[in-house]
Amino acid sequence: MSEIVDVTTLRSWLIRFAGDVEEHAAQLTELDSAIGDADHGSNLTRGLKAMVSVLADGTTPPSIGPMLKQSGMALVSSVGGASGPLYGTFFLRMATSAGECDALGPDSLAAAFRAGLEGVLARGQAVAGDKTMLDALIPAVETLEAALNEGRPFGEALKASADAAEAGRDATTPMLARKGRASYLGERSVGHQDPGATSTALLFRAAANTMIDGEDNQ
Amino acid sequence: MSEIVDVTTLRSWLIRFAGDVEEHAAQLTELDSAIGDADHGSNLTRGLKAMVSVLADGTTPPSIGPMLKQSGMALVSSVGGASGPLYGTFFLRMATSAGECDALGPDSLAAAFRAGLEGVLARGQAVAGDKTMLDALIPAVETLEAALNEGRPFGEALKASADAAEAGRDATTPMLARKGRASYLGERSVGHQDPGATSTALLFRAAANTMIDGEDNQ
Amino acid sequence: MKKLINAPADVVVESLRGLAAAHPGLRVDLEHRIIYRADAPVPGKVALVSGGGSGHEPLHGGFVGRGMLDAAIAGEVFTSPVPGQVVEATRNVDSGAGVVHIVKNYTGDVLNFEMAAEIALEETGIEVVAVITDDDVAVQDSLYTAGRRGVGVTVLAEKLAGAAAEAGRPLQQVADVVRRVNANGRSMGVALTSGTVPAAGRPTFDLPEGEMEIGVGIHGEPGRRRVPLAPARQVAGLLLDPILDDLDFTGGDGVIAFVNGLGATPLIELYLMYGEVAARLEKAGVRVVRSLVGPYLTSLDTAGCSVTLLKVDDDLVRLWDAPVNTPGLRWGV
Amino acid sequence: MKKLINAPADVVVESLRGLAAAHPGLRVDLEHRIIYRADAPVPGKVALVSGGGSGHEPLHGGFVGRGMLDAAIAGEVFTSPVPGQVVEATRNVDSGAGVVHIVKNYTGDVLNFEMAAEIALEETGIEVVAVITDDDVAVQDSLYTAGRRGVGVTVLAEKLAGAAAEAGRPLQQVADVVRRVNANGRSMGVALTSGTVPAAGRPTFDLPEGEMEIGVGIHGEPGRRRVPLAPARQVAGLLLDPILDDLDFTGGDGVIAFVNGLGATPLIELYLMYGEVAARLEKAGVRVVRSLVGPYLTSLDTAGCSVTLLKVDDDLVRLWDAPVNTPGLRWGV
Ligand SMILES: Nc1ncnc2c1ncn2[C@@H]1O[C@H](COP(=O)(O)OP(=O)(O)O)[C@@H](O)[C@H]1O
Ligand SMILES: Nc1ncnc2c1ncn2[C@@H]1O[C@H](COP(=O)(O)OP(=O)(O)O)[C@@H](O)[C@H]1O
Ligand SMILES: [Mg+2]
Ligand SMILES: [Mg+2]
Ligand SMILES: [Mg+2]
Ligand SMILES: [Mg+2]
Repeated sequence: MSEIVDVTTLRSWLIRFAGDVEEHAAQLTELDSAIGDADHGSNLTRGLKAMVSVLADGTTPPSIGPMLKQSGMALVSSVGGASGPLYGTFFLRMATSAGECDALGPDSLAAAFRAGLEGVLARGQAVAGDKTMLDALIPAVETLEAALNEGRPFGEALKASADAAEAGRDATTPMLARKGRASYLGERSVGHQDPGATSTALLFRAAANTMIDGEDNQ
Repeated sequence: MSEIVDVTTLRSWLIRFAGDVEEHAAQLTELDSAIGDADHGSNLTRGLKAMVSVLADGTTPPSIGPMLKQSGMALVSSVGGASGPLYGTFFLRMATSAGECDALGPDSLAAAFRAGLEGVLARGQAVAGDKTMLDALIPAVETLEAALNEGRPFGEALKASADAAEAGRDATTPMLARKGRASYLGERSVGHQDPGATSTALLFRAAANTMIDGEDNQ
Repeated sequence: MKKLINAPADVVVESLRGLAAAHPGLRVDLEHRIIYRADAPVPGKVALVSGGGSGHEPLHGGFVGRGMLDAAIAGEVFTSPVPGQVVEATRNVDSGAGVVHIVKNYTGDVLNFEMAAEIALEETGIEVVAVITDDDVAVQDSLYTAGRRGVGVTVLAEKLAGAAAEAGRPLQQVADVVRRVNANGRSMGVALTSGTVPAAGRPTFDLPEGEMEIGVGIHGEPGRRRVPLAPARQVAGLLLDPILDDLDFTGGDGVIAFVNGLGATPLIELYLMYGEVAARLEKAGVRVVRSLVGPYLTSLDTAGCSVTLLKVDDDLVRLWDAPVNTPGLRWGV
Repeated sequence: MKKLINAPADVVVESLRGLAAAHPGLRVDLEHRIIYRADAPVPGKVALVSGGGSGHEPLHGGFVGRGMLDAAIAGEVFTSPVPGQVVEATRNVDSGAGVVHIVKNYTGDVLNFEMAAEIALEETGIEVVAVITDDDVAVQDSLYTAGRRGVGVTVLAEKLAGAAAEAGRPLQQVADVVRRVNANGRSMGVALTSGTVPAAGRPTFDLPEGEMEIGVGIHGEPGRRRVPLAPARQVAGLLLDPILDDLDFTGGDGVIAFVNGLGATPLIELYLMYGEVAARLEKAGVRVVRSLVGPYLTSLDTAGCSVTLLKVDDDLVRLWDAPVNTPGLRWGV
């Protein structure tokens, strides 16, 4: 398998993510209705549709940074909820990290994810354990970094990262929410899986599914 | 039996009417809820309570006109619905007709009723057949006058008058309301007995029951 | 019943107590349930008095103040005040220039105000001119019936006649403004839910989830007909068409368009309805020169709205724009 | 769901269309869903911008005009606007004197306004100072949580900072007024019923006949606890006690007391509640110097109310009394 992620692959990743979210929109909204305001599924679906239509139109720039920037701006400009600026910032910071290049190696991709994560931390002022998307995002990024550091193959590292995101997602259930709308529930937020962590797990599963050769469209 | 109605008897009549209305308050309100605003029972009960407390307090004037005037004013000052000014006017006009006297003979009583009726007609601008209290009031007064004209005994005439009021009350059921709140219902008012005619029938039955010797408290 | 109240019997007085506390510029007589502008009687000015059953707030108590009413009389919920209250208010606002009573056409209100005017004249010699408003096209009008109900036009009449009185016009001219407004104004309402009279404790009528009552009154009186719930665009037609059929509102100097909330319908919907009404009027060739949108004549917690159109001339537009300073309507001051 | 609307997706734009039609003195950009005062940017004046999810009308669009906001941005129902809208509004109201953003403390609003301020600075060099309101004592405040929600104080802050801007105060001083108001204001609300989001079609939460939710937010967020329905007198205590526990409102120059309707509660009840609040404050030794009663910050068709207290000094009272001319608040003009 190739260890290089080019523009086309990244594009596939984003489009795959959009499709997966649309498929899980009802579940995401259902989770948000338990501890939020029942719109995470529709918020993301709306935003990702806007993103996909930017990616799909002929003017998509050929290099990675600008493409991710357009994607992030599309989200920011169409969601309106908390998740819009957060996911938007994630892609915008990835864009800055990647810059005007045509392909990313594993370490550059991990660095871009790390930059995205730092952006979400800075934007949302939440920390691990607050029962937010960070509880999937942080383990996903850290696991990818660790696996690459240990010299494991790229494909394996991506899968480990997606697994970690899903484990992190599951771990949000017993947490008490301290950020976002769910925090108003206090104790009553315990026992529900966080919708944002759920969508973030989809993002990393989509990465594993699209960035590993021959695994697209599985 | 005596053919003279003195202040005490008239007072008994009014108090008996108040008691009968209170007893039938639920029915009156029920009738009003079908074609009006569900308050005829409580309106009259409130007003007649005020009237009775005026009649009961030591300052009740000894002569008929002033007593009826106080009674009418008590109603006018405490009801607030359509029935307050109408019943109030009835007693106020009776008061003017009776004047400062201590007892009324049959013809004077009939004249007082007639004055009261004219007052209600003038005040409410309704006519027979409009499905209002007039549909009990008009036959009651006309029957009394006719019976006395025919020389029938006072007691018999009073009973005929009360019977006529009740027949008039029953006759309101098939009528289409043209006055008061019931008129907004148009066709839908047909098939319901008028609450005001129902209370007016109580008024004339109370007269028969109190003005005929030995028939009080039956 | 879900209401922010204490005992149902105390609702009117306790609400007036709050009104008094919130508006030190008003004088509120809790015993007689009368709201006065603090400076009444205003020397030389014709006084304006209105009132009726409670449950329609801000009408009438919220419309007391400079440029509108001198006094408002509050009856029990949906029950006309008694003549004694009206006489008391009339006596306390008359400056010698006479008093106009604005009375909504309901038998109870008409009769009680009528007796009050008679008593006021007899006992005090105060000259009272009563004008009745009856603008609700939902009710078939006829010489032989109680006639149309007085609804939305009453708000406009109180504002316009109030301005006329403030401008120093004499008694008959102020009364004439009310008559002109009533003659040139028409209304129609729709209820999506029934309000609940506190003393009754349950909704006045049942209105199933998918239905609405077109042509409803402001006391839960039945309307012209019950129809399936419809989009706002269609509702605008159901309310406007009978109004436009009843009086020609095209041409002339235009109209004041008034979309009124019945109590439980929030502003976001009222503005949306106003948008539909305005669009429909434009199509019908009716020119809107002024507008009013909000809950000004409510029916307790009824969800729904009414639409009122008033044909105006230059004089009425000037009176509309004149300063008014009341809790419920305020501008130019 | 019983609402005067067309398609749920069109509610916000169609309501704005009605607002535009009813208030020719405003300029409404339907594409960006921004309501502007017609004369913005006002030369030399600091501009005030606020916004948030729709469903709270008259907040914020109804508070645009002289002496209050220069622009209001409308998001979808209960959904924050996006940065692009905020940037557009900011750009169009800035006269060079800078722009204050008043943002209610909800994560979505805070993040979207924050990004907008960054973009505005970067793209246009406009100086933006954002101030967040977070006055809802129902939510336990903490450095580590999303913190208190911004509710009733926002209305008062928009009025008071609007007056400060109108008076020519510079950017930081206008922002300081918002900060002072937020620091000295506290709110608490109660819902008797749940509102219905048009797109959802059914009430956000179930509230059985005999119960109410104390400490509820303005989007149907849960409150501190669900308790049996209680008389208004007790409800006043349930709302006021946590406010008075949180901040000392006695002494000083007194308070502005604000009883706000949540959308489906009519004025007769709001005034009754105000009477209870005023009585309780008097007992507690809190002096009310100004008041506001009405539905100013609603939550769609929620039945219920909120109470806001604001400690004021002479300066704030003067700013309160200063002229304001908006659809939702108007005096002195
Ligand atoms: N401060 C924050 N930092 C990180 N993530 C957050 C924060 N606040 C909320 N979130 C995430 O956003 C998700 C909710 O997104 P969404 O429902 O789209 O927005 P909103 O809460 O505005 O309706 C939550 O499940 C949570 O994961
Ligand atoms: N114009 C009228 N003339 C005579 N009686 C009338 C008139 N209008 C109404 N009524 C009577 O009044 C009764 C209703 O009285 P009530 O319910 O106490 O007053 P309201 O209609 O104000 O609630 C009706 O049943 C009818 O008999
Ligand atoms: Mg959400
Ligand atoms: Mg949301
Ligand atoms: Mg009745
Ligand atoms: Mg009645």
